[in-house]
Order: sequence, then structure tokens, then C-alpha cells
Amino acid sequence: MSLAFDVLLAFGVVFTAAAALGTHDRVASIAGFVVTGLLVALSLVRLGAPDVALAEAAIGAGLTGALLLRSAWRLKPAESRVSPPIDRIIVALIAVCLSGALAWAVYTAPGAALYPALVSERLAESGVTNPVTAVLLNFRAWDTLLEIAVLFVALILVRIVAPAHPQPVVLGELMLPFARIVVPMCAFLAGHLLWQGASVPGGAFQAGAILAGGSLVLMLGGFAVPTPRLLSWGMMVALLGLAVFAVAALSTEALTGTLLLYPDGAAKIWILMIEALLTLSIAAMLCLLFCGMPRRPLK
Amino acid sequence: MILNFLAFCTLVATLAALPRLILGPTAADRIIAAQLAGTGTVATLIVLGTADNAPALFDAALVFATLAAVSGLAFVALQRTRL
Amino acid sequence: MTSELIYICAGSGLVGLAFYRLATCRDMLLRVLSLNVLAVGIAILFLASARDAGMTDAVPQAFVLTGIVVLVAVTAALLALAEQIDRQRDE
Amino acid sequence: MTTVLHALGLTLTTFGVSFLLIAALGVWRLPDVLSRLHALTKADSAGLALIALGAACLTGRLNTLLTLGLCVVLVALSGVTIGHLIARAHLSEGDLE
Repeated sequence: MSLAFDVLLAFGVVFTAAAALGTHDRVASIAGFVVTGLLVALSLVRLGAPDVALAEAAIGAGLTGALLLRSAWRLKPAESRVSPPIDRIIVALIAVCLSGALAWAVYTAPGAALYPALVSERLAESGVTNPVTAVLLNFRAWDTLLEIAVLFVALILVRIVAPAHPQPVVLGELMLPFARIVVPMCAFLAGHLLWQGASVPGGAFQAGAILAGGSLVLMLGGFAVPTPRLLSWGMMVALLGLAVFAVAALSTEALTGTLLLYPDGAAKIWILMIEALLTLSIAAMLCLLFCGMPRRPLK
Repeated sequence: MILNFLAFCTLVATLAALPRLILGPTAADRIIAAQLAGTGTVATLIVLGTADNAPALFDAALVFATLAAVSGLAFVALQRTRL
Repeated sequence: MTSELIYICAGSGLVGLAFYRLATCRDMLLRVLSLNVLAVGIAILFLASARDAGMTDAVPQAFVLTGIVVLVAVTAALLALAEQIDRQRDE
Repeated sequence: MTTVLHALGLTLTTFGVSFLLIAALGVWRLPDVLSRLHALTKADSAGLALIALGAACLTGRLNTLLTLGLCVVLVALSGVTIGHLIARAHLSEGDLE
């Protein structure tokens, strides 16, 4: 039965993605993409990666869907110049070959499981018991620091290219009770995910995405109008996480002689402090990526 | 065993929303289908969590439910800004 | 191992699909969508191959998590650029 | 006692799943937007609530009850709000075929 479930799920993922990419209706492609994201998250749960599944559901399906929807009406559909059938057949053949080769290569690749032993050996001294959090914020914290820097670079690009479009929307009387329940729930859930990320699936990225989702509800419902002032505060918060992470990296260098090697026994405190600020910063960055940045008028 | 079968049935219900998503003449139909698929994944996670006796999946279901609410709202709100 | 094989097929199917769409489509939004589908397919492949005796390796999980977060930043940047291209085409 | 709870849980979950299946069928087959909306809200409120209640009976732990309850509240709330918004947008557009 469980095998039938897996087969149906895998088929559903591919079918939904095909539906999303095959149609020219904007709402259909984006709705299809969001459903694909949800099904992919479900299959990641089946693959034993609940941390990744949470991030995929929150960021891959939810926030990317909102981003695409925001742009869908600003981008005009391209002139429908269909490629000639012969081209499409050739491309389809190449794509099938690529898929087959990829599946064969991954399936027959020699499995040299090097990391699980290393991770479980050092897990006790990492300060947390969730191996994924341990890898993200202790063993390979350097990667995570650079990842936040990448997010910030994307934010700067958006700031240069896209001006903000504050659009107040009137959605009716039911929005207020909805926001009154959903937004505190988001804040609560973010805190819960952040705290439990030390031992079970969860962590700063998932919590930040949920928090960003909550503020998206505020913006879409028209309760928080993204004024330039608010957006620059958001920018400050976004910078704060990166700055604190960088300062933490430098101070661990000073304290222990190695970049991001936490002092003995205090790893949990360090990780939790960094994660808490990262959550706020990631939420602010995701929000700003959604609503764009105000452009200063040229003097 | 029964629970595994029920999880399979919930997945079937989730995927049964897809024809409407592809066909659905208006945008409203497609948003309805996406919303139903979101509810279906939450239900699938809950049933799976019960079947495998893994309450950690209930937390995942809560995250899915929150995000389903946010993306559903985004669909409706961003749809209306165009009108 | 069979359930991994199923997901490996799904992941490579997604990659093939996204590749086909990237090559044949001129619509900017659909291209960004295909790029996202491509990344998701690679994530599934990565995690399916990281499974060993019922346990999933933590290091690939962390990589994929990082990848998802970077992907949303890239998507936002690409969409901002696409909007800018559209605006300049209008003028 | 545990057997009774187990049987109750299975029954409730089965009912919830059949609600979901019927709602999916309804969304697929019903003729217009408003009747499809009607089918969707049944799945959001009754279907998921029954499934969560069944799951709570089956796991039999009190702390999961809170998580499941919040799940149900959130999905029901978003179903109600989004259903209302879709219906309003649909009616104000006036494309009631």
C-alpha cells in the first residue's frame, strides 16, 4: 500500500508540473506550480527529509507562488511564436534522453555514505540534536553566512531594478478577523519552529518564511501599507541579521582561533542567538523581495 | 494497514482536484482547485502521521495549513488588484 | 530501494520537463517557473540518492535547504529584471 | 477503552476521508463556480475536522490535540475567508453564466 502511495505521489508530482508548464493561462500555471510544490514537499517527507519539506512548503510553494502572482500581471505574455514542430520533437528527444541518463546515473551511482558517520560522531558537541540544524549552523555555518549574503545581494538587485508598488486592496469585512487569527498564529508558529529546530525538524529558515507569510497577509489585506519609511526599517532589520552573523563569525575567530567554531559548551546559546536574529532578518528580506524597494527620486 | 489505505485515498482526493485546475474555465475555479489540493495535503500529512505514529508530521501539517491560507489569500488579493 | 527509484524517476522527469519548457518557450514567467521546477527536480534527485537504509544524510539535506532559500532570492531577482525588460520594451 | 478509542478514531478518519473524496468529486464535476465553492467548503470544514479528530483519537496524546486543533481552525478559517472573497469577486464581476 505504501508503495502504491509513493507511485501515485511521484506520478502526481510530474503530472502537476506538466500541467503547470503546459498551459498558457497565468493563474493555471501558478496554481499548478503551488500544488506541485506542496506535492514535492509531501514526497520530501516520504524521503525522510522533513526539514527540507517544511522549507519547500513555506518558501518553494507559498512565497514563490506569491512572487510569481505579483509579477504575473505586470509581465505581458510573450508574442505566441510557436517553435516549429521539428524543433520541438528534437528538444523533446533530448529532454527524454537527459531524464533517462540522469535517472540511470543517480540510481547506479556508488553510494559512499561518508557524512552520516561524521555527523553523528560530532553531533554531541554541536549543541543541538537535530543533525540538519547542526550542519547548517555549526559544521558548515560558513555556507549559511554566505547564503544570507546571497539573499542580501538579490535584495540589492531588486532595490536597484524594481520600484515598489504600494497597492492598497479592499477585501471586505472578513479580512479583519482572518488577519487577527492568522497573523498571531504565524508569529507563534515561527517561534515554535525556531525553538524546536534544535531537536526536531524546524529552524531559522522555516520560521523566517512563516513570519514573512504573516506579514504578507498584513500587506495583502491592506493593514500594513508598505510606505518608504516601513521599507527602510525592513532593510535595517534585514541588514541586522547579516551583521550579527558576521560579527559572531569574527568574535568566534577571536575567541577560539577558528571562524565559526563556537566556544566549548556554549554552542547552543550561540546557535540560538544567531538563529533568532536570522529569523527576523530572513523574514524581512523575503518581505522586501516581495514588495520591492522604494526608489529615491533623482535630484 | 487501514490507515495506509486511508492515506492513499486522501492523496487520490488531492489529485482529483487537478482536472478542475487544468480545465476550470475561470480563475476562480483554478483557485478553488488549488485550495482543495492544499487541504488535501494537510489531510494526507495528518493521516500519514497517524499511520507512521510520527506526531512530528502534525507540525508539518500546521505549517502547510498556514501557508495554504497565505497563498490562497495571495491568489485572491493579487487577482483583484488587476480588476 | 524501490521507493527511492520511484522518486528518482519523478525527479529526473521534472528535470526533463523543465528542460523542454526552457528550450521551447518564450514567455518570461514560464521560463522562471521552469527554472524553479528544474531546481525542485534536482532537490528530489539529491535527497533520493542521499537515502541509505531508511536514514537520510543530513549534509545533502542542509545543501537542499540552502538551495531552496537561494532559489527564492534568484526568482525574485529574475522577476524584477523581467519586469524591467518589459517596461523598457514599452518605452 | 483503547480498543473503543481506536475503533472510534478509525471510523472518524474514514468519514473525514470520504468527505474529502466527495468534495474532490464535487469540485471536479459540479457545473458552476458557486456550487464548486460549496463542495470545497465542506472539505475544508467537515472533512479535515473529522480527520483531525480521528487522528487525535488514534494517537491518544493530549499535546497533539493542540496542534491538530490549530490545523483545523486555520484551514477552516482560510476556507471560509477565501470562499467568501472568491464568491464576492465572482459576483461583482457579474459573469454568472
